[in-house]
Amino acid sequence: SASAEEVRSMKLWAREQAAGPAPHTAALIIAQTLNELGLDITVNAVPWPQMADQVWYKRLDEDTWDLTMWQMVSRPERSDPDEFTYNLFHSSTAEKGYNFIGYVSSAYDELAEKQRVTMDPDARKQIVDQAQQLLADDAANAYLVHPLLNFAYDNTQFKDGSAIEQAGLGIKNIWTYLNIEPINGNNDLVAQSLDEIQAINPFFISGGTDSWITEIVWDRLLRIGPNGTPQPWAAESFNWVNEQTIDVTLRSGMSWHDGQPVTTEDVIFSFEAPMDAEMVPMYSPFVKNIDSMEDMGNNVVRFNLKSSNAAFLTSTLAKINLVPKHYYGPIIDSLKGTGNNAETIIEEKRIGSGPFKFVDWRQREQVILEANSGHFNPPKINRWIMKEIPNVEAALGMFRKGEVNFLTDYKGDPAVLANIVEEDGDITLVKSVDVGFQYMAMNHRRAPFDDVNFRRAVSLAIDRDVMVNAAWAGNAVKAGSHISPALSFYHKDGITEFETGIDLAKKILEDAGYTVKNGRLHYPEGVSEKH
Amino acid sequence: MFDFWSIVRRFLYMLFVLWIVATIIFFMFRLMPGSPLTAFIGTTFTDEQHDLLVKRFGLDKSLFEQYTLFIVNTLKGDFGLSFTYNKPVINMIIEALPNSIILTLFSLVIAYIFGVIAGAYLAWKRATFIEGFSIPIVLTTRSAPEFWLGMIALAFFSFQLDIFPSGGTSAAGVIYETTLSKLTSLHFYYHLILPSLVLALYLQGLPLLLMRSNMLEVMQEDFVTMSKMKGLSSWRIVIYHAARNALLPVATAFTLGVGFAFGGNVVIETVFSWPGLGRLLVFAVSSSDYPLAQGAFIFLTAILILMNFLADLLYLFLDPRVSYKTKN
Amino acid sequence: MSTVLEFNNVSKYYDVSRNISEIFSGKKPKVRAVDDVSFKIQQGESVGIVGESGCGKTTLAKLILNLVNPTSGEILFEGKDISKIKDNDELIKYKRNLQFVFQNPYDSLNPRFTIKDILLEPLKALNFDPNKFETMITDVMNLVKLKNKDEYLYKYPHELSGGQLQRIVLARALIINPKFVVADEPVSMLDVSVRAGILNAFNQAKSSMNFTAIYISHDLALVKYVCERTIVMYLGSIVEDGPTHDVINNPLHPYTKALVKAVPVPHVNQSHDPLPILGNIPDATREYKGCKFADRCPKHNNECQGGEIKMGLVEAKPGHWVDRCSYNTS
Amino acid sequence: MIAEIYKIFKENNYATIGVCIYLFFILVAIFADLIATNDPLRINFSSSGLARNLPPSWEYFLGTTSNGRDIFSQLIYGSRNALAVGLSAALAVAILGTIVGLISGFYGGWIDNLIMRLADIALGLPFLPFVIVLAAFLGPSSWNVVIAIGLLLWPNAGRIIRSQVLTLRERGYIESAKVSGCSNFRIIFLHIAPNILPLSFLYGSIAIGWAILTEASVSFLGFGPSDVISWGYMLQDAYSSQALSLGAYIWFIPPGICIVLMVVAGFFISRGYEEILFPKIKK
Amino acid sequence: MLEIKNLSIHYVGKEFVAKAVENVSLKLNQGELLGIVGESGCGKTTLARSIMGVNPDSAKIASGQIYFNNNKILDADKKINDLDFKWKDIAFIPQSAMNSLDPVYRIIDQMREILVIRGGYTKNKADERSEELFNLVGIDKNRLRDFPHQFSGGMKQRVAIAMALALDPKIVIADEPVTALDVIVQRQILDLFNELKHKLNLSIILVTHDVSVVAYICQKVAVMYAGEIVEMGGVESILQEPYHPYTMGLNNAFPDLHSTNDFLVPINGSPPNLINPPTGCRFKARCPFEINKCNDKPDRYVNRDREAICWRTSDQKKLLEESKKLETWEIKE
Ligand SMILES: Nc1ncnc2c1ncn2[C@@H]1O[C@H](COP(=O)(O)OP(=O)(O)OP(=O)(O)O)[C@@H](O)[C@H]1O
Ligand SMILES: Nc1ncnc2c1ncn2[C@@H]1O[C@H](COP(=O)(O)OP(=O)(O)OP(=O)(O)O)[C@@H](O)[C@H]1O
Ligand SMILES: [Mg+2]
Ligand SMILES: [Mg+2]
Repeated sequence: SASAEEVRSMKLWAREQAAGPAPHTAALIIAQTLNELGLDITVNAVPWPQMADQVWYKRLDEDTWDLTMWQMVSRPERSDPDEFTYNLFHSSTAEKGYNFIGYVSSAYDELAEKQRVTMDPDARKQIVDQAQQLLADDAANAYLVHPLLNFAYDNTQFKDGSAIEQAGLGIKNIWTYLNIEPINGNNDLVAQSLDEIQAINPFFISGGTDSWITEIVWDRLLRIGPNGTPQPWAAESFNWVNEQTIDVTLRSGMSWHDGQPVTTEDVIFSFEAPMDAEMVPMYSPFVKNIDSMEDMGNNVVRFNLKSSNAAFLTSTLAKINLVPKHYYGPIIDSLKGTGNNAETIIEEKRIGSGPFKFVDWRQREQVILEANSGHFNPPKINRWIMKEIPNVEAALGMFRKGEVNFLTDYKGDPAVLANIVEEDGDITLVKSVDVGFQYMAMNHRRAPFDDVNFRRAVSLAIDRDVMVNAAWAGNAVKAGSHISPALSFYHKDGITEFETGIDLAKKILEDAGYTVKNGRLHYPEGVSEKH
Repeated sequence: MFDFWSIVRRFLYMLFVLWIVATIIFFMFRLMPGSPLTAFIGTTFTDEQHDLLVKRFGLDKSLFEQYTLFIVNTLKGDFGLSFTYNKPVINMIIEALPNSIILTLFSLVIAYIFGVIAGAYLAWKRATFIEGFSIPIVLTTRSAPEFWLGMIALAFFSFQLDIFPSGGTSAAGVIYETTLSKLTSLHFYYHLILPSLVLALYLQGLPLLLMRSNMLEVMQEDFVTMSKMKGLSSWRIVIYHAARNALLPVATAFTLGVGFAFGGNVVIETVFSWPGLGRLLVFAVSSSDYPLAQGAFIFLTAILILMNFLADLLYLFLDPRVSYKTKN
Repeated sequence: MSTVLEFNNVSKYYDVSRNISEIFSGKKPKVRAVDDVSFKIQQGESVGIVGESGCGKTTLAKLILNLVNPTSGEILFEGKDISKIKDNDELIKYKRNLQFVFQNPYDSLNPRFTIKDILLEPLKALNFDPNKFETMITDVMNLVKLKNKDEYLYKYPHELSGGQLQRIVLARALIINPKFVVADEPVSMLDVSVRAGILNAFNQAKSSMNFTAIYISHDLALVKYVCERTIVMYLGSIVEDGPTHDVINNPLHPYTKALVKAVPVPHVNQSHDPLPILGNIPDATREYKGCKFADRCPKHNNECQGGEIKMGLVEAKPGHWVDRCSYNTS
Repeated sequence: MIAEIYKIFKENNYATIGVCIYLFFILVAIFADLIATNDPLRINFSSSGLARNLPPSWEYFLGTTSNGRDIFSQLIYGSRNALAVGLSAALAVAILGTIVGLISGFYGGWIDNLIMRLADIALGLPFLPFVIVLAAFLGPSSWNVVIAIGLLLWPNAGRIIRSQVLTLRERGYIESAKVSGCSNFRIIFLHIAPNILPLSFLYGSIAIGWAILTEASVSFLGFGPSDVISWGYMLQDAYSSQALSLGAYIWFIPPGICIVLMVVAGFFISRGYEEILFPKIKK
Repeated sequence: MLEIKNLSIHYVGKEFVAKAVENVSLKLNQGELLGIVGESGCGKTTLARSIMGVNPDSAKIASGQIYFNNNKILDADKKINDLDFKWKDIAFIPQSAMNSLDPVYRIIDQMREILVIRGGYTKNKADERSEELFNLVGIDKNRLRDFPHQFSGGMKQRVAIAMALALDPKIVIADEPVTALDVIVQRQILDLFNELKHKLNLSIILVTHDVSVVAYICQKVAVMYAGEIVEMGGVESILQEPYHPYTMGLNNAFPDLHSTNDFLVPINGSPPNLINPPTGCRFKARCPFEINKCNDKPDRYVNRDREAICWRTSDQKKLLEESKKLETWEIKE
C-alpha cells in the first residue's frame, strides 16, 4: 500500500576493532544479516567515550541511537544474579541508570524486586527463571553469546593443574594466586593486562584490572568461592540473626602489612567510610543498605540492615575492602573539606591485610606485589607481577617468550592462542564460560523497536551458531539470557534453545504487517516513526 | 654576541604561541563528542555518583569559567587531576617524559650519526653505482610507515629470532629505585634497542639526504676548489672544510627533529608498548581525559617550540656569519 | 627649458637586520641609502649619476619611478608630488611618461614571455590603442637596431644573446615614447664588445625622441659618452654636480678627484701616483656626524667629524655644484 | 610549464618511475570495481563457517582477514582512499601555501606579519598528536588527515613560496612590470605565479606522501573510520587481529608495500623535480 | 719558467662538448706580469685553473702539457702524481675572494692550515708569518682573528693575496682579482700587485676582461677569443699596433675617460658558442675584414715577441686605420 512508511536507515554502534575483534566482527555480520530483511544498517565503530556518550547520556534525545553492541563483563560479585537482574531492566533505572534500553514492564519490576528480598535460594531461583523467560518473550535484548574466557600459563613454570577455576571467572582469581605452585626454580607469577591500571586504591573502583590488585592486597570479610558462592574469609564465620541482622566474627590473629593487628574497629571503619558518599562515592552504593554496625565484643561485629537483601553477602561483605583505620582514618580526615575525595589518595604505602603486599608500581609498565607470608592463607609464589601491555600482539609475544608466564587478559583471537598452545606444548590453556555476556541492545523508546514483534524478528534473524562459530570462532556459548550457564544454579535451562534464521524473521515481520518494497522494509499500515 | 633581553623577548613570544595552542586545544576537547564520564558507567553507577563526578571534574561550570580556571592553573604549573587516574597530570607527565626523551634522543642520535656519515659518503661517491642504489633505498625507508617497520621488526627480531624483548622498558619484576637508576641500567637499554633502531631507520633519511646535498653543494664552493689548489689532501678537504660547512643545516635539522620526532613517536610507542608521552596522549584522548590530554599536548607543544627556539640559538652558535657581527 | 624632475630634501632609509641577534633584540640598523638629496633636472637633459657600489644610485632611480616611497622629502614630476598620486588614471598618465632600463638584461625580461608579449606589456597595462600596437613595435625595433624584427618577436629571452636582450629592454622602455628615461647601469653586465652598440642606440634614440635621461653608472668613463651633466654620489649624498666635462677634467670634491684618478685607461702611459683618498669602503649602516667623507678625506680635521659641518651643495662655478665642505677647504 | 614537466620526465629516471607508480595506482583506483574480485567489506562464508584467515587461493588471491574479508580486494580499493587523501592533501597544501605565500610575500607589511605569526602557531603544533586530537574532535574520517595537513603544513610551503616571491619581487622583470604600469593583480598572477607553480607542485607532491603516511598512522592508532577501506585501516586490522602471531605476512606486508610505493613515488617525483628546480645539486 | 704547450680543454657534458680552451701555448718568464684579456666565457678561468689542476670533473684535457721549470705539472696523456708545486711554487688568487675563504674558520686558522700543513711551519712561526703577510698587504694584524664575512670585499681580496703569498711562490695566478671591486679599490689592489712584483720578484698571470687594467700594470698580454689566444705580445704594441681585428675592435670599444671621441665603436654580434665553434677563424662572423680564406684555420703569425692568428696580418696597417671608423663595424646585412 502506498502510505506505508519506510523504516529509516540506522546505525549499529560498536566499538572499534582493537577494543575487541569478535564483537566487532559480530556487528559486521549482524548488519549484513539484518540488511537482508530490507533494513539499511551500517556499523558505526567509535571509541568507547563516544559510543557510551550517545547510548547512555543521550538516550532521551530526539536523534539518538537505534542499535548498539554491548557487553557485560565478569566480576566476582556478579556471581549473584541480583545486580544484572535488577539494575539492567528495572524501570527505575530506565531514565538514568543501567536500563539504557528503556525496557519498562511492571510485571518484570515485580519479579526483580521480589528476587532481591527472597532469601531462600530455591524460591529465588524460581523468580529469577521467570524473569529470564519474561525478558526472552519480550525480546528485551538480542543476547548473543557468553564468551569463553581464555587463560593460559606456562606449565614449565607452574605445576600443571595447580590453577583453580572459579565459576564464570576462569582461573584468573585469588584462589589460583594462592594455590598455584611454582616449579623449576620459578618464584614469580607474571600476569598481564591490556588495560592501563588507573589506581590501586581501596576506596576507588576504577578500571577492571585495578580490582584484580585491590582484591588481593586488601582482604574482605567474605570472598566468592570457586563455586560462585560467598564463603568466610577474614570473617571466621557469619550468622544471620534475622533477615535484617547479621553477626560476623573476625578471624583472630590477622595483622596489617605494617604489622599492626586487624581489629573490629578497623572492620567498622572499613564499612563506615564508604557511607560518606562524597568521600567514597564508588563504594557507597554497596553499603547503602547498612543501617548501623555494632561491636559485639569477641571479634564479633553486627550489621543491622535497612531491608532484607539476598545479595548482601556477595555485594557488600564480599565487596568492601578491609582497611586499617590507623592509616586511612587520618588521610580521610585530612581530605574533608578540600573538595577532593578518597579516590584522589596517592599513597606512599598501600596497607592492607591481604595475601599480597604492595611493592612497586611504575605506571603503564608494571605492578609488583610480594607474598604476605604471615597471612592465614599464604600464597606459594613469592611475587605477583603484572605487566601493563596495551596491545594483545605484544602481550602474546611476551607470553611466548616467557616474559609473561600467566596470560591473564587475552582479548585476542582464540584461534591464535590455540595455535600457539599447540606449537609450544608447554602451555596449559584453560577456557571458562564467562559470567558476562555479549549482546546487541535495541532502543525500546523508538519505533520500530517499541514493537516487540520487530525486536523478536531482529533478534531471531541472527543465527547464534554463526555468532559462536564465526564471530567468536567457536570460543563462546550461545546466550539466551543475562544469567550465564556458568552460574548453573540460576541459569534457566533451555533458555538458549530457540529457532533462528532469516526466514523465520521475515515471517514474523510479515505477520506483524511489515512489508518489503524496492528492497526496503516498510512499517505496517498506519504505523509511523514519530508518535 | 646576543643579549639577554633578546632571548627573554623571544621566550615570551614562545609563551604566547603556547597560550594560543593551549586555548585551541582546550576548546577542541570541550567541544569534542563523547564524555569523560562514560569511563565510570557501570551497573552500579548511580545518579549521585554522576553528579559528584561532574562537580569534581568542574564540568558543571560554564565553558568560560572552566577556561579561565584552566589558564590560571596552568600558569601556576598545575595541570589539574587526571579524570581517570585521579592523579595530578603533571606527575604522570613527568613519569612518562624521560622515557620519551630517551627514546627520541637515542634514535635521533643514531639516525644523525649514521645519516651524516652515510650522506657525506654518498656525496663523495656521487654518480656511482653505490649512489645509484643507495638513494632509492634511503627514500624507501623514509616512505615506510614507522609502525609497519615496527611490526615487521617485532615479528622478525622478537617473535621469530627472539633476540630482542617485544616491548616495554623492563622485564617483569625488575624494580628501579629511581628514574635515574632506570635510565642508567643496561637492562633498560636492551629494551630500547629495537624501538630506537626502527625509529632511527625512519629518521636517518632526512639527515642523510640533507648532508648529501649540502656536501654536494659545498663541494662546488670556491673555497673547496681553493683548498685543492692549496694542495691539501682530499681527506682534509672533505672533513675539515666540506663536512664542517655542510653540517650547519644538519645540526639545526637535528634540533628541529627532536621536537618533531617527539610528537611522531606516538605510533612507535604504541607498537613497542613504550610508556612515553605519546602513548599517554593517545590514551587520554581516547578516554576523553581532558586534563591529561591537555597536559600531554601542551608539553609536546612546548617541547616542539622550545626545540625550534634552540634550533635558532644553535645556528647562532655554529655559524660565525650570524654570531659575529661585522666590525666597523 | 622647464624643470621635469625635482628632488627636495629626499631621503630613503632602509631597515636592515643582518643577523639573528639583531632580530631578537629588535635593533633596527638603518641604511641611509639616499640621504637628504635635492636637485633639479630640466627638460631634455641627460644626467649621469656616478658613485661607488652601494652609494644609493639605484635607490635614487627607484624613488623617481615610485617603486619605493621616500622616507622624507618630496619628489616633483612636472611640478606634481608623485607620492600624492592616488587616482588610477593619473597614475597611468604619470607612468606613460616614465620608463626604466634595467641593469641586468637576463633578469629583467620575463623568461616565460615571448619578446612580443614583453613589448606589449606596457602598452596593455597603460591602455594604449590596440590598433597601433603593430606599428609601435616596428618603430621601436628599428630604433634599437633590431631591424629584422620577425626574427626576434616570437622568441623567448633565453634564445637571445645578452646584447640583443638589452636592446629589447631598451625597446620596451622606449615603446611608449616616454618623456623621461632612467637607465641603471644598462651595460655593466655586457661584454665590452657589445656595450658600445647599446650606448650608441641609446644616444640615437635620445636625440630622435628627445627624452630626458638619467644614466646611472659606477663607471665615469661610460657616463662621459652619454651625459652632459654628472652627479657624483657618496654614501647617499650628492657631493658634486656639474657638467660632465668639468667634473672629469676639473673635479672639485676630493672624492671625485680620486674617482677620476682611479679610472684606468687603455693606454700604456698612465699615472701610477697614489690616490688622494684614505681608508676603505664605508659602512652604510653607520651613523655619521658631520661630513660623511671626513675619514677618507686627505684634508680632514677634527671639525669635520664633530657635527659642525653639514653636507650640502654650493655653486662653485656656474652650473657646477660641490659639497660645501670641500668648497670651503679648497 | 608543460614543456618543463616533459623535460623533467625525459631527463629524470626518478621522476619517471614515480609517475609510473602513480599512473599504476590511478588506473587501479579507477578500475577497482573491475579488478577487485570481491566486495572489500563483505564478510565471506565458506562451507565450514566464516571464511577467516584463509590462505591465498583462486577465490581470494591474497587470502582473507580474520573477519572473512578479501584482502586482495581491500588492497585494490585501498588505492582509492590513498589517492583521494593524498591528492586532496596535496591540493590543500599547494593551494593554501601558494595563496598565502603570494600574498604574504608580495604585500608584506602587517598581512605578512599576521600570516607569519599564524605560521609560527601552526608550526608549533605537534603534527601527529594534533591529527589525533582533530580526529577525536571531528569524528573518524579520512578527511581529518587532509584538514590537518592543510592546517599544519601550509606554513612550510607558504614560507618557501614567500621567500621565493620576495626574491622574485626584486627580480628585474617584476620591477619592470611595475614600471610598465601593470596592476598588482596582473603582476601576481601573470608574472609571479607561474614561477612559483613548480614550488607549489613540489610541496604538493611532498604532501601526498605525508598525507598517506599520516592517514595510515591515524588509522593504526584506531582514530580512523571503520567503514572505509584504506591501507592504514588494513594494517590496523591486521595488527589488532594478530596477523603477526598468525604469521599472516600476506595480510600485513602488501598494504605496507603499497604505502611505501605510493609515498616513495611522491619522493621520487619531488626529487626529480627538485633537481630541475635547483640544478646546482645535480651538477 | 711556466710553459703551456698546445693545451686544449673540453667540457664534456651528456649531449655536448664545449671546447673551452683550444690549442693554447704560452710562456711566462721570471718576474714577468702577463695579462690575459678576453670577454666573458672565452676560457680564461678554465685556462688559469688548469694550471692549478683543479678543473671540474667534466673538464677533459684534450691535448697539451704544462711545465713548470721544465717539470711537467699537467699532461693530457697521463696523470701527474707529484703535486707538491701547488701553492709552494704556484699560488692562485680567485675571482671572488668572497667565496674562496671558508666561512666557518677564522682567517688565522686558514693561514695556519697553509703554513703548517703545506709549509711545515710551527704554529708560532706560522702566526708570525701571518702577521708579516698582513702587514705586507696592508691589513691590521689584529684582524687575523676575524671571520671572513667580517671583511669588506677589497679587504678579502687582500686576504686572498696574503694567502697566495704565504709560501713564497714563484708564480701567482690571479683570476679577475679586481672585477667585482669599485674603481678606487681596484686601483689600490693593482698598485699592491705592482709593489709585490717588484719586492718579491714574482711572476704574475693576471686574468681580466678589462683592457685598461692590462694597460695599467702588465708587460705582456695575451688576447683570448672563443678559447684561443688570438694575439700575444708586449702591452704597448698590442694596444697601439694590434694585428688581429678582434684586438682592434676591443681597443675601440673600450671607453676612455680622457679621449676626445664622443662615440664608441662596437663589435657586431656576440661571441660564438663554444659547443659548435665556427671552423676556420673563430672571429670571422663578426669580423669586418673577413675574406674567403677565413674559413680555413689561419696560420700563426709570429714576429719577434708578437704572435697573432689571422690571415690578414700583412694588411695590418690598412686594417688598423679602417677599424677606427664607425662605419667599418656597422652591421653587415
Ligand atoms: N631593499 C633594501 N633593503 C635594505 N637595504 C637596501 C635595500 N636596497 C638597497 N639597500 C641598501 O641601500 C644602499 C644603497 O643601495 P643602492 O642599490 O641604491 O646602491 P647602488 O648605488 O645602486 O649600488 P650598486 O652600484 O651596487 O648597484 C646599499 O647599502 C644597499 O645595501
Ligand atoms: N663546468 C663547466 N661545464 C661546462 N661548460 C663550462 C663549465 N665551466 C665553464 N664552461 C664553459 O666554458 C667556457 C669557458 O669558461 P670560463 O669560465 O673559462 O670563461 P671565462 O673566460 O673565465 O669567463 P668569465 O669572464 O665569465 O669568467 C664558457 O663557454 C663556459 O660556458
Ligand atoms: Mg645599483
Ligand atoms: Mg672567469
